Amino acid sequence: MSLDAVLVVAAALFAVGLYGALSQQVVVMVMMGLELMVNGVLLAAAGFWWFMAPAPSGQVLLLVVLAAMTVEMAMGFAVATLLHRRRQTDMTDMAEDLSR
Amino acid sequence: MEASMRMLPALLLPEIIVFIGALAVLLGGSFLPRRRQWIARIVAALALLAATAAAVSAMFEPAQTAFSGTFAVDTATGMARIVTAVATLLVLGVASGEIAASPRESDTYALLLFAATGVMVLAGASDLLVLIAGFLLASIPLYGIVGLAGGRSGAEAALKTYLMGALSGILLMLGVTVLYALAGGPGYALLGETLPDAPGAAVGAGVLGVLAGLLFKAGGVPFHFWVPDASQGTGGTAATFLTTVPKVGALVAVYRLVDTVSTGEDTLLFVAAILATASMFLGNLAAFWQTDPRRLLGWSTVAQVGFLLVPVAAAGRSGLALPSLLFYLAAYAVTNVAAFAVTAALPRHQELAAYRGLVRARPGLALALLVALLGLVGTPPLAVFVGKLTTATAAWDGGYGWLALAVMLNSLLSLFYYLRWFAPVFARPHQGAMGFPQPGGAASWPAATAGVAAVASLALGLLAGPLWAALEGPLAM
Amino acid sequence: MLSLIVFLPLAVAAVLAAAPAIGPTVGRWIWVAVSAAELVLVGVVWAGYEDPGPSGLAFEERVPWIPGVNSSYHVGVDGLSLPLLAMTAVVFLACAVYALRDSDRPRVQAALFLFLQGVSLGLFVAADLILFFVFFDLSIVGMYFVIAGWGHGNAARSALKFFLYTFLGSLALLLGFIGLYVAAEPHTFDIPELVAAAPLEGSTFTGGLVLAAVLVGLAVKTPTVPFHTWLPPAHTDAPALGSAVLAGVLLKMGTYGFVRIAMPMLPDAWRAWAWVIVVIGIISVLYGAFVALAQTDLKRMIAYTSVNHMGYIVLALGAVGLLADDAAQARSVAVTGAMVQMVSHGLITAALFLLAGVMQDRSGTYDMGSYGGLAAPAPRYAALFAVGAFASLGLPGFSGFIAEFQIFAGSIALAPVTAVALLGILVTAALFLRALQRVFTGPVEGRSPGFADLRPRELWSVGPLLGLSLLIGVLPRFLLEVIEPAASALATLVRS
Amino acid sequence: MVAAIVFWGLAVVAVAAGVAVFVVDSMARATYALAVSFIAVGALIILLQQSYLGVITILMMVMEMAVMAVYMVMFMGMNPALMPMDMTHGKKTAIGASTGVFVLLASGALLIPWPERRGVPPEDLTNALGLEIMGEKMLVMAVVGPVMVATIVAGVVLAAGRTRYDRLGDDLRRRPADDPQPGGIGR
Amino acid sequence: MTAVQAALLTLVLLPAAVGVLLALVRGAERVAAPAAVVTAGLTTALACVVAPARPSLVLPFMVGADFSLAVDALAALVVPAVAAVTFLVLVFAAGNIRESRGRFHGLMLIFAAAALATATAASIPALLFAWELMGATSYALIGFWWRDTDRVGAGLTAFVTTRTGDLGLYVAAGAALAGGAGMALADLPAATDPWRHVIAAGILVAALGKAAQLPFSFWLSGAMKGPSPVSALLHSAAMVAMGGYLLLRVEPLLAATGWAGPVAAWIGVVTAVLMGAVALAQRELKQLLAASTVAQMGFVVLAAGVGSVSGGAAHLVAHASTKALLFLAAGAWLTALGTGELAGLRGVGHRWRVVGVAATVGALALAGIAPLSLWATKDAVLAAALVASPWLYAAGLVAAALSAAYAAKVLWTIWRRGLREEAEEGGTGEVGVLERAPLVVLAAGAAVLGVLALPPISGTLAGALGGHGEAALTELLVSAGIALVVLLAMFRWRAPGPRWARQWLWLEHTAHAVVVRPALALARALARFDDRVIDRAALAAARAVAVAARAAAHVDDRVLDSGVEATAAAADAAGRSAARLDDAGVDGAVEGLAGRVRRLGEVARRPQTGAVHQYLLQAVAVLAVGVLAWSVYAVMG
Repeated sequence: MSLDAVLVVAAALFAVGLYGALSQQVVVMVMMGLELMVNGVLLAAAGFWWFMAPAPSGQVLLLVVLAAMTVEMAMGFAVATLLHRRRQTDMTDMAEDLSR
Repeated sequence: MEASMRMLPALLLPEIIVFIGALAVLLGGSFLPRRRQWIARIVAALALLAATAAAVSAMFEPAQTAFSGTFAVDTATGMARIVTAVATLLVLGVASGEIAASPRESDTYALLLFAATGVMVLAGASDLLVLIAGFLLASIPLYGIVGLAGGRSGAEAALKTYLMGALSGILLMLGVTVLYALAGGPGYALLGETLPDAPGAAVGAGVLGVLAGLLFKAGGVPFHFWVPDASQGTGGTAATFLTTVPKVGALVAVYRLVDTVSTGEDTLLFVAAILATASMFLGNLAAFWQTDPRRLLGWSTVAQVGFLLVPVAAAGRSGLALPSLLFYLAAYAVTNVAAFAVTAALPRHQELAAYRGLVRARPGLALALLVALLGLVGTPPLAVFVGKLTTATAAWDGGYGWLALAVMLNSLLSLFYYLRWFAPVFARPHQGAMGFPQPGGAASWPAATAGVAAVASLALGLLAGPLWAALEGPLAM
Repeated sequence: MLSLIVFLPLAVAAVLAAAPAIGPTVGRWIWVAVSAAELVLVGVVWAGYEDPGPSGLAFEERVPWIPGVNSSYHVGVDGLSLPLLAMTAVVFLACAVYALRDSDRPRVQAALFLFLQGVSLGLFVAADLILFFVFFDLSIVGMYFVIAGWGHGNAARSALKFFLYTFLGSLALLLGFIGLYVAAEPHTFDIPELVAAAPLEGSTFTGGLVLAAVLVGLAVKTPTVPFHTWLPPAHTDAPALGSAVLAGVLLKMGTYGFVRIAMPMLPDAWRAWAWVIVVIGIISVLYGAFVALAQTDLKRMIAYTSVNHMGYIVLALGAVGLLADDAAQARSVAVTGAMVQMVSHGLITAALFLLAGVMQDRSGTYDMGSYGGLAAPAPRYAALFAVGAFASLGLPGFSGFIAEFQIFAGSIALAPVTAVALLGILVTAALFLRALQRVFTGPVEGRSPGFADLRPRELWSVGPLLGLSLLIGVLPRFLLEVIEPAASALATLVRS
Repeated sequence: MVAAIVFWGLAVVAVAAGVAVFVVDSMARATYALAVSFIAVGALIILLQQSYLGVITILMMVMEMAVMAVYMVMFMGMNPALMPMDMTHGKKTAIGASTGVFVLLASGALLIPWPERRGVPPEDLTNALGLEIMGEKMLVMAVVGPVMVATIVAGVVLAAGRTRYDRLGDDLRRRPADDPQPGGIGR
Repeated sequence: MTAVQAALLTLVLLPAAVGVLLALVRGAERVAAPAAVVTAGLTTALACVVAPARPSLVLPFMVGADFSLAVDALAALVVPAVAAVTFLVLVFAAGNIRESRGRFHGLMLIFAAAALATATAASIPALLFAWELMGATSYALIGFWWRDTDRVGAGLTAFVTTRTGDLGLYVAAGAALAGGAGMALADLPAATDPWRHVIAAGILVAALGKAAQLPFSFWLSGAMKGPSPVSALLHSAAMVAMGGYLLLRVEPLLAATGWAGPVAAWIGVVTAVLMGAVALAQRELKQLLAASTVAQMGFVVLAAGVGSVSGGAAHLVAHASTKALLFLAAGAWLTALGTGELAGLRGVGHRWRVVGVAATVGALALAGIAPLSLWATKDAVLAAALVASPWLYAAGLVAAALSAAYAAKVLWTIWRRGLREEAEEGGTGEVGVLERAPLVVLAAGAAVLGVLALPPISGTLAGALGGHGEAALTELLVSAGIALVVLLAMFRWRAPGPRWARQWLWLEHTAHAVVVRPALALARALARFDDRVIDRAALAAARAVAVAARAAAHVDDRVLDSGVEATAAAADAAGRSAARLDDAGVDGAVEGLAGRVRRLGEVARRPQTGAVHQYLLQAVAVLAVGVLAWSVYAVMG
């Protein structure tokens, strides 16, 4: 276990999440992708904290990231609901009226 | 050191006032009958006025930091607070016509105030963690504001805003994580000390990640995509707000970050210059053939972010950089509000061509629009002119002469599409064209707001001198 | 005093624009009254003017504006600006008189023209680059509305082209100003201070770039070839008053910028690029003249002669920067000639455009082929037009001769090759005479029958302009005495 | 050695579960896969000596996934267990982009000469965290509070189609409230 | 200002002022003729006053370029002549001109004033001022009957052609300024080299243009379309004569350069010969006289070239009288008979005896018959020419013979029997007393003014002006003999009419072919160029930018495109819509620079596909590229 290893795993999680965010049509699935990206960030933050700067503020960072993830997801559900209510869809591809 | 360790919560008085105002509007609003929600509006306005007063009085204090150096209270923060509060106040003016007595009126005001609080926090943050928190506080209510209005397209706008925001928030956190690791802590003072010795590539990744989040808030390239869509899709109030207020905090934050990180190394300045150029060109060119006035304005704000990023490229190199940024922010805010307010006053006119002959039916509104658009072009002596002049000067002074050239070139490009809008306004109306609503009624609030903002835009330009004197102060670290 | 001159029309314009209650007749007369008052005020300034010495300013006023960038509301006059100030006042008064019968939104028109008058006068008294730019840009905006609002033909398009093109120029100019500001130590936008500081002295490259930016900006406004293409459509589609002001006053802003900004502040670069400027001047002269010769539309023709006439100015000012030993007098003569040409062209071209407006007024076309023998139904019109044409082609007895004689005497003394441009005055003569022949002589045909002769208001607007040109042509001393000291100071500055 | 084995094991689980999110053919399974991935990461965080945060992560994510599952059943109007799905777009580009980003990040992680560790971890991590929150980083948490409030407000107003005026009338005096599904305390 | 200086100023200003008044004030028709005559009379008197007093006057004008007027010996001789001829011509015109009298007399007075100013000008600005004014007035006078387009066209030709020469004066002014000797005409020889040569060349060209010497001669042919009094004044004392006069005035300068004198001399003598032939070929009286004027002026130019100022001045004055006489006579017949064709003038001498006799005196003088004036004056010039070069002298003799020949042609016509009884349509059939009286005076002048070139006056004149005192007796006899022989020979064997010279050597055709038509073609080409090229050059630049942008976008697509198809479709649609816009020219207002940038606008909008996942993709891609670039930069340094 080393910093490099942790970071590579984090990068993999991040990349997988990015794939999901880019490829999924259903809003909730996109959100899952984003969550995976946050997952990667979390892991990276934890790795950085332990291997490079084990100060208390690093733990606060983790906490903030967790909180951010939570609130963003909450908003995601709300937006998905809104979309569903107003447009009867849960897919991003069904919301492409505004362009150019 | 001792001073910076203290909490000094009183220094955050404006933020606290706005937040408490938001809570008051939220809770009080739930007891108000639908048609008497104007009371909530008044409460919100009072909170903003009080915050403005507090911010102004704080401007007379020397620059200092609060909460152990995590929040800077200096000229930049002060000016950002004032602009945020005043611009939000003007947005309330627009809202008074558009969403008065709608079921979500008071909720919207509460969200506006929450977001304004977040913008202020963003502007003053001198700690990466506070920056994240401020980003969230500024973003999350914004999704609500965008989604509340606009029906079908409003939902789409909210979705796009949300997804862009979530992604950029993640990138922001990634960047913060990297920078934290490199510096060993999230405080700006620490960043400034340690980053110059850190591996350049890692610093780059971190800084660009943080910039990604801030650019989303500012609506700059490459995180601008949501801006035109949201401006067009949502309601007038929300469009006015989202193109005006978040930029204030975001750009001050960008400046703070760049100023902190770029000591002794100018890659970041160059990046800022590139981003500025990209925003200017993309925003202006894309605005060329828009037919929806609000979408056009949305693109124009993308371009304006480019102009606003110009002084960032001169951070630390020119004494003009910070004052010109702050001045431009103030000028931009009032001018942009004026333009959006005109569209809010004519909600049914969603084509540029529909504005034909406006000057005969509504000369006042036409004049306000003219001032706003000429202002955005940068015609003297309107305020944005002074902003453009000083930012371009700062860029040149800071060693980026070509950026000044880009500013001029883009002003020319922008003239073209603004002309596409206001040329019909002054032309003879076609037979059988859609008429214009008579003055009065609900739409008189946005019209009046447009007038006030236009006058403010002119006054800011003419009275640039005294204001400028107030802007020349160092950043607190 | 100068502030009063600048802000009186602006204030009245604001009142006129804001008060729909003011009737059309009252509006028109207010316009005339204010323009007359302006002329009187300028007359008072002229009477009280004493030469302030090299790079000094008379009637100086200064109030800080944006102290952060050392920009202030700074105004003053000297021998370079006073004649233009007076010319502007005269041209605008003539326009006001000419418009006494116009019925198309007279109140707004009056407001717009008073606004334009204010900014034009303001530009000529500005002693701060930013203030200069403010007025420069506002003149474009004002003129845009004049063309778009009162023009005919394809006015919207011409106005758009005008706006975009000249705005491009103004931005280039602003870029140059910023360059000057950045280069000056301490940083400032104040014109006298910049002249004293002579920034970019010795730095050929940056100096050249800044000069290029300033030159492009001014060249568009002047306009010189190849930046002139906005001019013909703008003139063709503009109303008579708009053309008169555009050609009479607004074009001078470009050449005035040369003598006020480019030459004194960047003498090094000016010298280095003098040949280019001379060549551009020569090309403008010849090109403008030849293209004018081929026109069939009277107004377009006059527009192109503006390119030609303004080319003389560029030519003379360029020649001043050329290397020639011990030719101080020739330099001074060339600058003086250029200044006189600005005044002269303002008066004469304004008169010609007003006269062309009569044509549009009566029969709706400027096409020269549509007329013939016009001197028969409209002898006064013919006479006045002939006088204007001869004045414009530089006949002695009119101001144009005083200008062109000095321009050529000075330029040829400095650079004999400029004699090539003499061809311009020949072609100009030919084209004006051809136009006279086509329109006014021969059998009465086309739209000429029934063409009403000049009305008093037209006579009294055009007549004084040509009269002044005649006065300057015969008794030039009163004008030259104001210009010469400043011109020789400038000439010394450029090549000390 | 044991730590390394555990680490790699968890890492493989985390990433594999992450991949599974987008491979499985129903949303419900995707949700479970995501939960697994998070639990693995939480465990990794514990492995990195931050037990408190690791536990929090696991708890929160499990909760969140539960919410997500419920949510899908309630709002998406589809049977999550049975619905086979391939609702993707631009798959190839997405794979390219994410691969590129992975290469970029991983090579950064491997190639960048990360600085030496600065300082040592405090004795009692959780205590230090608490002190930090109540001390130097108080403002962060002070702002996160309003963020929560704002989230609740914004989330509710977006998600709820009906407003208090729909329930209680324009003057808020209608009693009982007009709810599609009456209920609540005291009703 | 002394009284004489005032008189000098009045001499110039009086006719000018009265002229302007007459021309501009409506209702001056009735008083115009008397007022003009009185003014001219006063002017003549003033001329006689200032001639002996020799005043000079310097008015400040421009820096280094004063407006100076002076009466020196040369001017003292010429100014009264100009004034007197003007007076006489105006008297004639009072009887001859019957329409638009205000305009006519006004312009004539201005013309005369300009000529007087030219004659008295002592500095280049003053000279140029008067010089150009003279040209412009000549335009107005030649085109006096403006309803006939060709007359106006002739005026145009005259003005433009002479102005071509005038450009020389502008050059001379510049050179004088550079030459350091100031702009006073008398100081010009002191200018430094090479400026002195430039000045001389400039003045030479200007003078040749006005004097209608080769190759400018053709304008004078068209100038005949003006009223006869105009021709009389223009040819005799005013414009054309002033060309020769200027060369006499700057003779020291010509001499100082070394080359200008011979050039002038040769141009003069060649003109005299060729234009003599042209005159001989003409079939219309006024055309003949016009060519003769050019030829005679050739002698004056020759005089200036060989330094015989006194001879040239004498010839100028004598010629003024002679030619005014002949033109007035021609004008009288033209008015009376409505034709100027020689064929139509057969025997007019019999019908109007006074006119006929006076014209005969003039024609004989023109022929160089002793002892009439031109015989002596011409020989004074030729004597100097002989000193310079025998070839010049020989050519001069040929020219003299030719003048005798065409004079004979005139005489033969007017005294030949067989006048048609009826005047042609348009003729008045009568010659009034006002028209006859001046002829008598002028005839006297033509007869006796030769004394100026004969001892003892010639000596005095040569002393004052410079030049050779007198011609040798043999030379006088030779030329008198030649004139007589030619005259008689012509009577005996009808005058030949060389066909090649009838069209004025095709000078005007040549000028049209070589100068005018190419100039107009150039003008049209440039105008087309202006409309089609310059106006769009800026657009081309913009288009280049657009192409670059499209190329960039193309690369962009490759790198980050999620849907190549979508982009291609978008590009296609954009291109089609742009093309549609182009074709239909819908958005007309939007052409110009901006019109081409629209493509850029389309390109800029392409990324905004509306699909949010593509937004995310692009944002991430740009960021990734940014990070990569930064890293590379950081590693590379």
